Amino acid sequence: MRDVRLLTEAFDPSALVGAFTTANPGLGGVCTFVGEVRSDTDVEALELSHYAPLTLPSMGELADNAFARFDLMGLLMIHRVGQMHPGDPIVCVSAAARHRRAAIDAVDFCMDHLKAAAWFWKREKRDGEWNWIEPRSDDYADLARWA
Amino acid sequence: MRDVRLLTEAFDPSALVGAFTTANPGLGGVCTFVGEVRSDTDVEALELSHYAPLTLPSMGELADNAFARFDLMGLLMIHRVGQMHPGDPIVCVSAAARHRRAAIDAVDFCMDHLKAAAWFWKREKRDGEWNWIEPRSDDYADLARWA
Amino acid sequence: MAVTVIFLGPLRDLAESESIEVAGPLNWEGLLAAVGPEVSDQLQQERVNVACAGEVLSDKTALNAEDGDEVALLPPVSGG
Amino acid sequence: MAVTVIFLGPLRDLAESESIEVAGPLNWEGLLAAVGPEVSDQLQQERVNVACAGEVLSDKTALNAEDGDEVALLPPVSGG
Repeated sequence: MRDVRLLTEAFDPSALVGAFTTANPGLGGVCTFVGEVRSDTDVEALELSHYAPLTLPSMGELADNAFARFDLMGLLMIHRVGQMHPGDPIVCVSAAARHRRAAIDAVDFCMDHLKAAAWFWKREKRDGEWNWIEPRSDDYADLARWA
Repeated sequence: MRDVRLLTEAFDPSALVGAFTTANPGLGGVCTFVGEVRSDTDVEALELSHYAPLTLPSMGELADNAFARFDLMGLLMIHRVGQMHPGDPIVCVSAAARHRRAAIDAVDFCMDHLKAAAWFWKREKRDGEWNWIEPRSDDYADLARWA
Repeated sequence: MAVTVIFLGPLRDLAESESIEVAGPLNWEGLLAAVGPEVSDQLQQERVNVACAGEVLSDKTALNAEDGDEVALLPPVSGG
Repeated sequence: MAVTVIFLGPLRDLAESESIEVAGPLNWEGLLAAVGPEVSDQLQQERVNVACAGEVLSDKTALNAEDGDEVALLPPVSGG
């Protein structure tokens, strides 16, 4: 079961992951990562923009690569675009597999690529001013682990 | 938020993870692994036994080690004991952190230790006969990554 | 019909525009001339990519856009 | 009161019992003698641990259980 989506509205990760788990009978394990807009900072809002002709197709390729690389039964990959507020889910990746290593590694792999190699641009609003965010050097280092 | 439990009855991971996520405001990401009794094999039932004076205390130590090793905001660690059937959740580990790497690595770390270094013994029933399961060599190799 | 040049992410602020229309055909030199000096400086950095008609170019200096094509200027990404 | 010896996991099948009572004090040699030859063979393997009074012994051959203590024989584990 493969479910890759770009959403413009708020979503409920637990509902999506629940349906995804049910849709993969026989699994040994499911690993899920949910990223949210942090609320412990002075960020008032976060905006993610994308480029429609590339972004969703590249997420599909990323899913294909994860299926090719790991022994998966299913992969769910959801990414928000648009304006979000502290506490809102931004991204949800869930992988179902017979063995836990494939599920955990696939989530790790997809998150590293979504962070630093997918067609998204992020800016955040502090004190009423918008600033663009570049990937942290940690994000590039994480990505390099899979090369 | 730290929640470590040994359960003798069936549980709903999504309800626990939902409550856990809510209990950690300000998080950047939550990683969750749920292990279930596989249903694609001819296993009729699975039984996990434990040794009460050691098992829960050792899970608590494992949680302490995860907090010491990773920059976590919260950790949920739930393990079933008793008899289970295909599709039943066995284990659920969820980690909340400011950054995804800590959350993902903490789940990976806890699962490797629960699999091969916690006081559980597993047997499965096939064709009406119970057989004890030892960790796979993969499980020992996974564990050795953290040494 | 013309070539539409789209500015993504922080390039949008530099260009003070979401997109511009340029008469085709449009090559690399024409693109640099069309986008203004600030975006042109960015474009010449390795970390900025260019897509034409929905395909990221492996060599952006080989750009060859026809009227009707969309050319996207893609600065370093930050998702998740 | 005596020492209670608990058999965990597959050792339970070998011992054909969940536990036995042995008069204290109980040392390593006494334990090996008390559990029967099959469990005794297993016990002498490095991968089998022994706990006494809720503590896993770093050197199981230094066992020194008193009446009232619980001694647990812990074969290789398999959780999750």
